[in-house]
Amino acid sequence: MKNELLLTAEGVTKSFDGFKAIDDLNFYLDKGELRTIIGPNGAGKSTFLDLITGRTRPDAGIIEFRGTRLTSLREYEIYRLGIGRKFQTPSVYNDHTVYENILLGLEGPRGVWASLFHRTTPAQNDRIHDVLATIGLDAKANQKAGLLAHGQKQWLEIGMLLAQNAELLLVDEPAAGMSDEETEKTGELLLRLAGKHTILVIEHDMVFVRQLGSKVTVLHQGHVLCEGSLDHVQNDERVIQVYLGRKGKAAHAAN
Amino acid sequence: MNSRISKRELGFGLAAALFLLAVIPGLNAFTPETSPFHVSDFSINLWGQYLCLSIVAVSIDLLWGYTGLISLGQMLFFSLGGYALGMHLMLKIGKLGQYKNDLPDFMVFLGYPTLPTHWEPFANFWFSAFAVLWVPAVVAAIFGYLAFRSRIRGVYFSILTQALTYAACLLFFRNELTMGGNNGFTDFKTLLGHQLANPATQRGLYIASALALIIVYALCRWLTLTKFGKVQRAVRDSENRVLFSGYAAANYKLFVFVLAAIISGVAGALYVPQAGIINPSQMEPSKSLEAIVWVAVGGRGTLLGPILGAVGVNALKSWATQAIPAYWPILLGGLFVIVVLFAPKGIVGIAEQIGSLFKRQTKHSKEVSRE
Amino acid sequence: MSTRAFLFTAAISVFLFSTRIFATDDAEKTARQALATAILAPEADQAALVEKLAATPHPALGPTLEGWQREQVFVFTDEDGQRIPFLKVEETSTVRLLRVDNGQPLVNKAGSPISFDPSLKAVETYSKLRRAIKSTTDLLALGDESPSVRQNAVLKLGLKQSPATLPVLEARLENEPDQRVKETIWDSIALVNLNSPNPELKVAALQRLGQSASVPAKDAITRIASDSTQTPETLQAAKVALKSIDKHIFWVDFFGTIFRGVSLGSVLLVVALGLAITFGLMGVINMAHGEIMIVGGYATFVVQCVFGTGLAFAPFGISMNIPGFGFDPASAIYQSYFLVALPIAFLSAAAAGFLLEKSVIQFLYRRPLESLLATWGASLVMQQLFRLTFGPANVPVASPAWITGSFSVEGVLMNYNRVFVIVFAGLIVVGTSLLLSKTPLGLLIRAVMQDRTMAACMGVPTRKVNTLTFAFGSGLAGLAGAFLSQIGNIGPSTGQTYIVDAFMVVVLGGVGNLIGTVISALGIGTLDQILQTTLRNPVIGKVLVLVGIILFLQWKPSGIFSTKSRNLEEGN
Amino acid sequence: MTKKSLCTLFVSALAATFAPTLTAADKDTVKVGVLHSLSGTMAISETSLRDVLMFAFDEINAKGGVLGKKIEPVVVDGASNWPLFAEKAKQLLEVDKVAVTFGCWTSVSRKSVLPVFEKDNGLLFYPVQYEGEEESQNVIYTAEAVNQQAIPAVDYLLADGKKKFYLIGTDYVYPQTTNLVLLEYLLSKGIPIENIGGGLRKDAEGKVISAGKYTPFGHTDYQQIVAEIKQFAASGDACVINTINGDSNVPFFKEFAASGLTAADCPVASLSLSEDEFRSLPTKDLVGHLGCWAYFMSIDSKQNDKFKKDFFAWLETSTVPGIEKANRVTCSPMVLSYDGVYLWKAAVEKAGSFDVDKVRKVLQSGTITFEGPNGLNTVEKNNHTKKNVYIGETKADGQFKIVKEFSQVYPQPWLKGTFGSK
Repeated sequence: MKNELLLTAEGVTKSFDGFKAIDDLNFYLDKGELRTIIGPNGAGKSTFLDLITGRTRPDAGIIEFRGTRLTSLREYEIYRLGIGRKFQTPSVYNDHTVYENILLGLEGPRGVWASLFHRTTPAQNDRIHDVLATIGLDAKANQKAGLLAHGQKQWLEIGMLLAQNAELLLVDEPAAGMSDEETEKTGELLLRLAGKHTILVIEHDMVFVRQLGSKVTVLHQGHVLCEGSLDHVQNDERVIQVYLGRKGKAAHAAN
Repeated sequence: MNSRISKRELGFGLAAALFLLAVIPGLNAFTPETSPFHVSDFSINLWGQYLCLSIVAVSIDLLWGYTGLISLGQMLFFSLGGYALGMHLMLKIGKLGQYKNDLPDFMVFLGYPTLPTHWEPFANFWFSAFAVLWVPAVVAAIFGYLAFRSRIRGVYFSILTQALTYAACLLFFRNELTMGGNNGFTDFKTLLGHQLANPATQRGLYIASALALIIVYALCRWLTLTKFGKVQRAVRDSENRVLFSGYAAANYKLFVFVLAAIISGVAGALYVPQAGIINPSQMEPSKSLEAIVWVAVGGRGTLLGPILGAVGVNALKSWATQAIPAYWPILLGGLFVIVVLFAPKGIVGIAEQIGSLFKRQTKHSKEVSRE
Repeated sequence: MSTRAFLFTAAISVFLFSTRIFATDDAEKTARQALATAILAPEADQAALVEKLAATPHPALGPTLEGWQREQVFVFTDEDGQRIPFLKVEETSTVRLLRVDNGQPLVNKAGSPISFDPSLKAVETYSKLRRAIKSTTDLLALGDESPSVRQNAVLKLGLKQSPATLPVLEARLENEPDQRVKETIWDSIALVNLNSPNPELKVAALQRLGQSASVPAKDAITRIASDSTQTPETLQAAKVALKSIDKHIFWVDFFGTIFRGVSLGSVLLVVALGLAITFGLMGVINMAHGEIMIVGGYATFVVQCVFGTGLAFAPFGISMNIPGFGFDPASAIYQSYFLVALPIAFLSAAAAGFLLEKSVIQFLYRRPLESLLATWGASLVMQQLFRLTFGPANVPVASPAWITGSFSVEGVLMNYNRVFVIVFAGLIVVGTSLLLSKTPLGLLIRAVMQDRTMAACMGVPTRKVNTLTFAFGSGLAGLAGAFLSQIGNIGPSTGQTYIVDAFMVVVLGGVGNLIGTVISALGIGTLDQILQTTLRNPVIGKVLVLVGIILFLQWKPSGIFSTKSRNLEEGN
Repeated sequence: MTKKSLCTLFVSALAATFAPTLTAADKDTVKVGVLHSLSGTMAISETSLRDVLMFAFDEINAKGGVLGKKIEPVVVDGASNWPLFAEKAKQLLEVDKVAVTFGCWTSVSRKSVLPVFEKDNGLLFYPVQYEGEEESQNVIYTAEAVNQQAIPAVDYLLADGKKKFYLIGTDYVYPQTTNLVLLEYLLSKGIPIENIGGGLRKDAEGKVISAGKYTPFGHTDYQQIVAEIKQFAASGDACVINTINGDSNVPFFKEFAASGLTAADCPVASLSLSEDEFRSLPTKDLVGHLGCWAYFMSIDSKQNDKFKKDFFAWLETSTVPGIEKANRVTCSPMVLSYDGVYLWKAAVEKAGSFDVDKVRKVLQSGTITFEGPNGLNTVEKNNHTKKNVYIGETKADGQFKIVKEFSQVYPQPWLKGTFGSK
């Protein structure tokens, strides 16, 4: 396995009012990899994404993306490096149409002046429809996003990341609140994208994790507890201990 | 808001523009006073002022309705624009003032022997006209930069804009600022060589105000069509998503804030020669809040709403302060509470609802008849 | 001036050796009768007659002379048409009427005391007469029981800088038991000696005044320092003395400014505390906070009227009359009206807050910007309701005697009402934080404020808690209103004066944090006063404070004490 | 569809604005404008002037009116809003076409309506003490000019042996100008500049151009300023010339009294406080402090007694909406308003016409007089009135005890630069 490292986090620590949400975290992600992070509530999963995307700043440690330090950049600067994020609760523009949502996500200049004199080229238009087709929302292009079903909003948000052509996709609980069928479709979507993009998924749903079949990192108390294939981590003593009584049942049920 | 301009919209827009620009002033100039269609000089002047206030309302809506920023200090920029032109008007009074002195009267009675240096360039009309644009813009840019950079948003932004206008109001009330103190500027005589007392000048100012409103309306309408307009509304609805989509939301907000300030400044500059006075009470926080009422009542997030609101509420005010002065504040306050609680989209929203209800019904009846 | 001074000196130098000499009945009687004559005399002669009294000053005249100045001397015409001047003495629960000519209570023929007739008009005074009275009482004050009164009187004599007063001062010095008064006498002697032809005496006087850092002497010394005909030694000594006085003034100003800053800060704190609850804890931007405060102010006004003669008002043209208890304004029970007003102010403002919450705010908890706008509308309505109820004019609320006046520590003047507000603010802060941390209600409030949804899931009656919290914050605002009535008048738009400042305090202090509110209120108050002294202008200081706050928020966007939260998402 | 509603609104609102022009004036009445703030911050003071004007109109109408025509008052509300004053003035002159207007209180409201009156050649009677430095052909100033108020007050204090003057006021044009004139006057009377307290304003070259301490409207924190006055007055013979406006006087006097300063040590001469303001001031803190006006309620004269009696009787039965009936007093601005109505009536009757030019010509002839509650008023050539000036000391019951009368003081609106300083 001699892959290029895309994202590295070393010695990252972050605390809120004395509570260490992230504690000396070391994490490495290869280019093109699909990775899943699991962990109990409060393990620091979302905080970790916040740290990568510049929403909060670490107290100590280094996070690098393709060798660029992220820790002093602002959200939109980090985005422009090619890191896209999907939030836990779907975050789309409810008052815009589905088409416009994708248009806003589309890669290209992001400045004020550029946006004033922007004209959508036929190529861009095609690209938007491509993305809409990929996420299965082509038929709803002119509908307001606020009227979409929960699962469709999740896909739309993923679609916005696709339009951006982000190198690294950070996907926070994509299956939350979805029906089984929708969850499976989401999994398929992510698997299709894997390879073209590097994807980091945070997930609770073990069925879904299993569907993804990727390498799994277990976070606990802001620290990496163990890494490896799903089977490997599920048999790890420490993981069982952490999940015992909480997710233990779910984890075993998935077996 | 439609993303394309339909022929119908264009038609109505042109008709309204023609009405404001040609019909009303025409009725003023070319019909005899006894004619039932005559528009009096008094009305022209009053409507000119209403149109200026409408421009402020549009600028507030640009911030509130389209970007989600409530500025409680928009009248500050209006006043700054007014003061910038007012300085020119003061200097043009020349020896026609009470003191028959080249200095503005208030400087004479405050004991200033000579014109302060920063006043001198305002003798030039074009310098003043340009200052109408850049003074509000610079103040807005500095404040906006600081506020948006440190992510002051929501109610915090509102409260700080209120503090800003309050501070400016206190400053301008001071006579030592050499801006006329509490009295402000008044007793204007001429503008570009035209007598302000002349009805033709007032008519000209009315037309300028109407033209400014039409241009501002068109500009804002165009903005809503651009990608900028989309980002702007995206900032309103989900600022985080915008940030994580790579847009520097602060820059967008700053741009809108400065643009709104310039628009308000222009409105102020047009208002002052028509009202005949500018003084710091225009900067009092309550004045800006009143302007927000116009937008809320008319309907935010639409461009027509604020204009209807500004004209409607002010016409109501002219009537109510005459007919039921003791109940006017209750009426205004009550109206505001009710609109905020029950009609967040204002008059336009209600009209749309009624319209869509009507449409649905006709559609329904058509379907029924088809069966 | 000097002839008059001579006249005084003659009489007083004797008198001052001991007041006992005059304590005979005869002397008192003569003096009293002379005063009675003066009171009954035609206006034109009164001043001269009072000045004559100075020749036979008698301490027994003091209360009457002072009463005359305060318009407490009246003339009673008895059955025989004889006019008898008397002094009205208001004591805590009674009013005594004392005859001027003999000091005995005013009685009718049958010997029973006469009650005061309110239609009587006080014997009038005018400034020339008042000055004559004043100089007589000043002399009497030299022999007063209270050291501070003597001190004042001695100083005034010294400021005349007339050599004729020297014997009087020296005589007083010999009899003076109090060290501080003695010091002042030395100062006064030195003041007189500043005009001495003897340069050595002059230099010594300058040294003395420099040492004691006498502020009243500053003008006199400045005159010497700028007089080039003086000897170089004198000029030098004057310079040194001035420096020392200026230094003293600097420190007095410094500590005075701190005190005034803390007192202003306390006013801000009292005003902002209610807001800290409603805005800070609940996130409700209540633009009607000022008006709710004024509800407390009006409540205080009404209570005061009820303790007095009652109140007639006409809301919406309906005449209403609240009868009063008719307590005497000088009585202790009337003076305690403020203590009764405090809880009533709290409750009435809380009730107003309750109504506001139920009618407007409860629909807007998730729409903070809208709550800002709707409450502003409510504030307009409330202002006009005040106007229609209590009239457009501001209403005056008299301060009870126990919080008027002042005392001085090393030259730093402290007003009782300012001290009161500091103590008052302290008590409210402690009370509020105890309520929040120690009571079940406080627990519920904190729970709801931290996570409304979660608290609701846990069975907390969130709507009830919201209402109660808002009412509590409003009640605190009512207390602030009660206090503001002691500083100025209460009017429909008084609340507006404070609203921007109050928001600034809360925003700067950090939302949801009482300690932050305290620190930011005191900080803003002190900074404001410091800027006011250094810039000698009350407005620029205020503007700079506002600009300072905006800049400070650059550095700490969430205020001095930010409650750190994992979830930075607001709104959205 | 929304565009259509815009058009309808415009048209209907326009129609509303035409409406007044279509109603013809009644032939037997003469329209007279009343332009005061009946709402907003100034309503407290100005409503009383509206009341006294309505009283004067009723009084005149009961006796047959002016030139056989009944006065028909057109009352408009300036709402303490200065641009609105100009708008309302325009309405009075252009829509209602009134023969004369009585109104304005603050200088800024007067300045705001002045261009309107000059443009439309209207006539305004202005009744409130003001800073002078103005002489419009369209305004008759029944008010006290600076030499009819501040200067007599200072003369009185100088005669009283005062040597140090502290100047404090609200930051607007009246205090600023008055203090500027007083600075020149005091210097001309040999008061050294260091004995003038409150602060000096200097121009770029360091030359003193004005003096005084100024606080904004509605200021409530006078701690620092009173501490300064206390130090200023420590060496005796000091006084304060107070031009603070309105309710800010309450915190000022409360602080002043609390600091131990008394009228005997350091009297305060207040130029903006009349009996009307005393109704809401802690008068016990003001006892002995001075006032200076062209009229005091306590003036003992037949005219004044009748005026007070009739006015209070009129109040009892008045049907003016929202009028305050309890605890009313009379004061100088009210009486000067009242005088103005009668001066106008006298001028109209002499001119035999309501025409502004003719009435003005008569007024400026110097022959129009009125013996009012305050004594004799004469309109002089400079559009100001000659009248008596009184100095009074405040009493605990909110009345003034008159201590000095300056008889028939000629009005001099232009004072700045007229005193050669020594």
